[in-house]
Amino acid sequence: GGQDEAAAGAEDDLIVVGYAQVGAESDWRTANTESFKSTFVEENGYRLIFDDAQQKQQNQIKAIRNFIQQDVDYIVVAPVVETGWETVLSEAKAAGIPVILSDRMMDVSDDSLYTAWVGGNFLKEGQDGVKWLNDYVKKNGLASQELNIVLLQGTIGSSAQVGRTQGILAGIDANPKFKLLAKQTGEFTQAKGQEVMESFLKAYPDIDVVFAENDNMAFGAIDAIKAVGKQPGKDIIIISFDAVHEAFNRMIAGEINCSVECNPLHGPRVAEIIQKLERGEKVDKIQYVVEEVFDTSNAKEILPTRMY
Amino acid sequence: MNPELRKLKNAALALSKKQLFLPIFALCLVLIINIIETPTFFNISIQNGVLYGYIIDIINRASELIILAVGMTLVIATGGIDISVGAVGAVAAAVCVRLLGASYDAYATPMFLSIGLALLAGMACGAFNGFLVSRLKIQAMVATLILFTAGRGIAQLISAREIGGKMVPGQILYVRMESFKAIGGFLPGVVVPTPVFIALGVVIIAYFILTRTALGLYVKTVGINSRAGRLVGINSQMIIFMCYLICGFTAAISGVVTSSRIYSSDANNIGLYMELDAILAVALGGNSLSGGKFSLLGAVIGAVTIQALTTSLYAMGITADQLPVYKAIVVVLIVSMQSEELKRWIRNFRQKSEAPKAVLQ
Amino acid sequence: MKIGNYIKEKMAGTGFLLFITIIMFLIMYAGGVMVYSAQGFGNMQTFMNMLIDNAGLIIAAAGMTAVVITGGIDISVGSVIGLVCMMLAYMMQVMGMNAYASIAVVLLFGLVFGTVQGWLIAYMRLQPFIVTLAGLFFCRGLTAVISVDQIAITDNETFLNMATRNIYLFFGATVNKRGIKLFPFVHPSVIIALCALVVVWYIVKYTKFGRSLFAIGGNERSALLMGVNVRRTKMLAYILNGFLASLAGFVFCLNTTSGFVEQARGFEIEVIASTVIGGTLLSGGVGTVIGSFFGVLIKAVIETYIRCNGTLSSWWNKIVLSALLCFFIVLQSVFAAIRRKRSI
Amino acid sequence: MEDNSILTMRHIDKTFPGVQALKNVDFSLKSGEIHALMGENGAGKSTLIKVLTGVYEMDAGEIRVQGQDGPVVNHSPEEAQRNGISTVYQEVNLCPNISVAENMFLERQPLNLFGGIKWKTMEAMARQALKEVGLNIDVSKPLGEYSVAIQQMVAIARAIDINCRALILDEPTSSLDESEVKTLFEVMRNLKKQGVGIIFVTHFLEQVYEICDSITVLRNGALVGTYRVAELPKVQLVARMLGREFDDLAEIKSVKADSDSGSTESIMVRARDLTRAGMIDPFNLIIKKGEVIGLAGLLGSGRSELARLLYCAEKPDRGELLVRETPVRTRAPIDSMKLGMAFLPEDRKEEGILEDLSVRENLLIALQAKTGILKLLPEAKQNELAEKYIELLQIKTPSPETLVKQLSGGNQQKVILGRWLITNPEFLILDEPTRGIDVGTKTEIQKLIIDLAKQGVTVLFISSEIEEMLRTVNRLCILCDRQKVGELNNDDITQHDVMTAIAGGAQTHES
Ligand SMILES: Nc1ncnc2c1ncn2[C@@H]1O[C@H](COP(=O)(O)OP(=O)(O)OP(=O)(O)O)[C@@H](O)[C@H]1O
Ligand SMILES: Nc1ncnc2c1ncn2[C@@H]1O[C@H](COP(=O)(O)OP(=O)(O)OP(=O)(O)O)[C@@H](O)[C@H]1O
Ligand SMILES: [Mg+2]
Ligand SMILES: [Mg+2]
Repeated sequence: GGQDEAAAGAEDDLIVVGYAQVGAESDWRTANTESFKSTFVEENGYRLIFDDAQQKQQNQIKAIRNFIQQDVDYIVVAPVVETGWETVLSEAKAAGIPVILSDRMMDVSDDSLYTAWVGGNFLKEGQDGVKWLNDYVKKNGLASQELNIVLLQGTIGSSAQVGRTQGILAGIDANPKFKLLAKQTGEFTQAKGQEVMESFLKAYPDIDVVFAENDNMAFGAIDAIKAVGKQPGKDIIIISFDAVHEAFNRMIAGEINCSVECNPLHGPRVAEIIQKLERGEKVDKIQYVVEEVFDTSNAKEILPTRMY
Repeated sequence: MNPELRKLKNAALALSKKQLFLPIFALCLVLIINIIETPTFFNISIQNGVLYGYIIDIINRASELIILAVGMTLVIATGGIDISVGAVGAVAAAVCVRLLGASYDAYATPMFLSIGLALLAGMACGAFNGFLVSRLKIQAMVATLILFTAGRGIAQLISAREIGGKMVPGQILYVRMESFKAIGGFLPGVVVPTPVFIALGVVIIAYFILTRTALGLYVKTVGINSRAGRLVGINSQMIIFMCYLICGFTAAISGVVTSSRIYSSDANNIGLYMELDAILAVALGGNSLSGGKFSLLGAVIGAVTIQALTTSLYAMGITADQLPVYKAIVVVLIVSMQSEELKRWIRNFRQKSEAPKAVLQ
Repeated sequence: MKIGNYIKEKMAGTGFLLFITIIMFLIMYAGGVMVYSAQGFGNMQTFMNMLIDNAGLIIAAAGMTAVVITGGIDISVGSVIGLVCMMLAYMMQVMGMNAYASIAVVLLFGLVFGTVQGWLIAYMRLQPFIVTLAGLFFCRGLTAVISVDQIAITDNETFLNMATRNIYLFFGATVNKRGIKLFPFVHPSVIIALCALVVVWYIVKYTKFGRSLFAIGGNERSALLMGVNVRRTKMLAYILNGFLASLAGFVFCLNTTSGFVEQARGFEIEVIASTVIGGTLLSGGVGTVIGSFFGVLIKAVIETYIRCNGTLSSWWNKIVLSALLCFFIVLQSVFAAIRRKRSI
Repeated sequence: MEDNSILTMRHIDKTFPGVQALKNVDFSLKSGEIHALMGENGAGKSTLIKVLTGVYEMDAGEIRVQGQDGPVVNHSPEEAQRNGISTVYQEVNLCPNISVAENMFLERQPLNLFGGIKWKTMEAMARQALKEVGLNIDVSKPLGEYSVAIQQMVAIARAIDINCRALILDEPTSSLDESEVKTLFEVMRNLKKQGVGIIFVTHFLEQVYEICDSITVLRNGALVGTYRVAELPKVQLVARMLGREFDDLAEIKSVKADSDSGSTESIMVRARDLTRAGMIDPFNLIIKKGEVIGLAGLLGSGRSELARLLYCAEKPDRGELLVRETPVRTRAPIDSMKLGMAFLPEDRKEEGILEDLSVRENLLIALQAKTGILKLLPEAKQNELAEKYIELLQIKTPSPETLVKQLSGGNQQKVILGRWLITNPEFLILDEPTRGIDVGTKTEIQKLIIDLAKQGVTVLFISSEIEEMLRTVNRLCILCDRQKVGELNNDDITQHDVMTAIAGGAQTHES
């Protein structure tokens, strides 16, 4: 009704962006939220409507419907899961609101339902992890010997898990010297990671390498390893993902050998896209954020520059 | 007259002791299956100065659950339920870790002070629940639902870390001082994990209070018929309130232990879904969730059973996400084993039934 | 005058809680319209969204009400819904089954599952909470057994049509910034939900079975002595609920068109909460299906508040949400207390 | 199967853990007869009925029902109803949460074409059926909002309304008073005319002789015999029941004679304008130390409420209460207990017994509460006290550890009485203490009351049986329509005087 237009009129200059965030389940997520909140501020000509889905897809769907009613200019979604967006995205489309995805991909019947996607390349991250291991063994002349590897997977079905697992397994298969003993989910949490690692250590006395699909599980694994009197980082090589603040401390302490970055700072990137769209330019659908690999060698100097 | 009455009484007592028989039996069953599956299951060795093996794992990991079960048993005995224990644990953990601070060489706050305050926080939550249930007569499950949701929010709010000059909540805070890990790990020179001692302590104290004071009797009374209880001079509201208070306290203890295990406060995951296991433990202990009679030891055994189940299923290489299927089946088996109805059927099967039709129990 | 009497009648007995629930809803909704009109709270569609978003919840809550009235509880609904979504997704997407066939299968599953739980509770006299807790574990696990991947339903035209078809109302249209005229609409899921609601309401209020539920909840022993077939009735209650849970799952799937392990985790809590907000006593014997419906709507309103606010961070979201919930429940209990005084 | 007998039971055995409730009992009911089932508390009356109606399954024996050749076994009350047996069980067994009408027509609701319940019709039918038992109440209200007595009448109305060949009434009159009993008897006579057979359990001998044709006596679960009423004088009946010669009236008279001397002048309790809205209007009351005062009145006249206010089971709206002339601000029952009060509530099931606790715990809970949560009574003392009072009150229980819910109705009542005696109170409030108690014990209790009075204990005694009160009390306080309308000193006044007093009170109240 009239009020809407009035309200809209008052802030015509501001671009209204609705961001449906997953939750605050990890430091990575919090950093990601921060990046959006600090990017889409009035100074830069935006008004951000933030919605936290508490890790529940149905909440996110509700949020998007609400954004449509709030008549935002752009909807940005960091999907809880990749699937199940047909219904609500078609509603957004009917209302003519462009949808931009962040972090996770969406698996929908026609991909005109969303305009662009910004995020990390989990597959590549996985591959980078193994690549680092290959270099490492070459450097340390271990290339000749067999390496027994275990894999702590993330919450099954999350695209980080899917992508990284895929990348890692591919890498392991590629190298005949690498032998995967077992893989099990640690649900991205430290406690579970520790519990699973304990059972691994009991089942397989001679583990050489641990891949942990996020840092928190790696922390758990480290404790489990210490508990059996081995030295994480020396007796057992630990490779983790995300590269959160704490992970750097661990690399400096030499407990984690390598952590592959998963860059949460999507805000600026999304802003770019929106600006392009405002200018009516064409944007390409898939846009990866830059991600690096850190290890014990460079952890110390990088740490101060980290935002999360 | 007297001596034979005595006999009858002893017989009755023996029967009431039997109440624990089935839970224990169930536990043994779970363990026995293990030997068949994994022969090494009962091996206990000493590795770098501490006991090591599945059994130790079970007892160690069961500790938090046992501690929770103690509080939950009381709450359930009053005819209530507390689904907020997990979240309350997270709050306590957050308070504790935030106070301890994140440095390698010294705590921001002395360890015992911060733990004490954490426990206080837990009791505050318990008091809140107790107030809603006993004073405002709000249904337990809904009353505790409030902290079940809000709790984790509060915990996140508390666990804030300074990033780029401003405090950002919702972080995972880490404690670096080794001495804090002792609570969830090992005391120097002790081969048994500390949580086991803590759990033991909680159980013993609770047991002592329940048997040396009339609290146990009062709780039963309130759970059976609080109106009648009031007329014989029992302050039902007070008793109920106390039970929730205690429950909050135990929740806090388990929260602190967990946070010490991972020497961090992970607001989202500490004690996640623990409430369900705690309730389950109480039930596996042969307790009725509708209040009244209760058995503390039963609940403790129940708790151990659950952990034994989990650990052994892992040992059998069942993946975490499929584990619930087996858990469910075993649970159903155990509780049906304890069901009056089954006993009756068996009795009928053997000979004509003696007891009144269970329809009326 | 006549209305006055009518209200008095409603105020009497258990109708009272229902009455205040409805009043509260109206007040809260009006408040929302006033405060958040700029956020489009006043739009017809906002209300429609409450129905669309919560179609599954409405059905599940109706079923839960029936069970809770007997003094029981079913905390397996969340997992059942998760499992049903996974089954649908798997059957249609992976096995390429026909939509109607798959729906029939899951509804049948609901019946069977309800029967098993009902039998264990009514005939084995196991505690409802524990049996359904096992049910919760079982279904969640089974979901993972079927598949640990996220399966999106993207190929099955029939199903997607069901999911995305809009049924328009021809009034209350709004024009958005981009000048697109939007008529308020609902999806078929809402129609299904409302039909289910009415049916259950009728069953509970107007059938022998329905009334026996209340008798059992009031005093199982007396009900038995009065000639109620307690066991059968209880079992039927859980069968009904099992079926409705699976129906809710289907409706839920229409909204999310996918299946994955974490689907609808913790949903049971929402169901129970809305049921209780709707004035149903978990101690049994008291409750109305309509009440539960309004319970759902009240939850929806509270959530919409928070969405419209649009600044709350994860933690404040949790805290504010439960604070509002707390406020409401306390208010309700206060009213109830006042009334208790009055009646005596 | 005999000529016109509706149902016959032969060689019925029933054992519960610890007790054989029924030993080889025979029983038969003819059409158009009212058959009294008599016996002490715990004799097995209710059990026999429950076996007959399929609540319990019997261990041995057979039941035959007219029209069915071959023995029938009722597996549930539902089935019994289908076999034409309708029952009012001891204790009200209705659902408090659903409306009166629903309680009456549960499982028999009038249905429309779509299997939907016709509410209006049902409520009309309910109103009609209740008129028959002289009850005129709002049938759409939840049953729980009415007093025990009314609930009892509803239960009876329900049983009668189920048209049946055999009607079973297990102690229906225990919570009724004269007028209701009269109407009930009217109804029973009508049914009798229609050829219905009625089993009638009661502990009121007069009632038996007023309405019954034949009597079956049980003792300790065994059949003593079946007699025509005419052939069995009261005294012998009692003798048969107790298994010893016994003349209650004589004994009591003698006791009563010297009981007046018990009262002294010092005042125990003084109530000034005590009141609670909807329960009882403001009243003044003075109770002297060591006296026995009775409250007389019709149903819903406010006797229980008056008692409850004195004990502070409910908080008064206004007025003040003085105990030993010192005003008290009692807030909860425990405070009253501390002042030496004790209160035996009217509703045994809802406010009395703690079903799942043992007899011992039930006996000692009050004393425990009085001693405080921190001082748990030592095991030895508990057993000693428990056994003492089990003997004193002759409570029939296999052991002190038996769950109290497994005792017979009357024995449960004794347990609660014992619970309060153990606290040896100075002011004992008894609301219907003899409800469901057999003749023998009843007189025991009456004597007990008087003895207590002698020892200086003050007693407030409520009973729907004016006879009984006249035997025990020094002073009667008359209530009517929730008002105190007068007092009578108990010197050779008759039941009639009391009734007129009540009636008079009613008139003054009208004008
Ligand atoms: N459910 C039960 N479990 C165990 N024992 C029982 C049960 N019900 C009754 N009894 C025992 O059976 C005996 C007979 O009980 P019953 O209720 O038939 O007595 P009654 O004749 O009805 O006495 P009253 O006049 O007090 O009602 C009693 O000793 C009682 O303890
Ligand atoms: N729970 C209740 N709800 C509503 N009214 C009640 C309730 N309890 C008692 N009353 C009313 O209070 C009045 C006094 O009840 P009370 O029970 O004291 O009567 P009474 O003299 O004890 O009769 P009896 O005990 O034989 O039923 C009655 O009119 C009754 O209807
Ligand atoms: Mg009886
Ligand atoms: Mg009374």
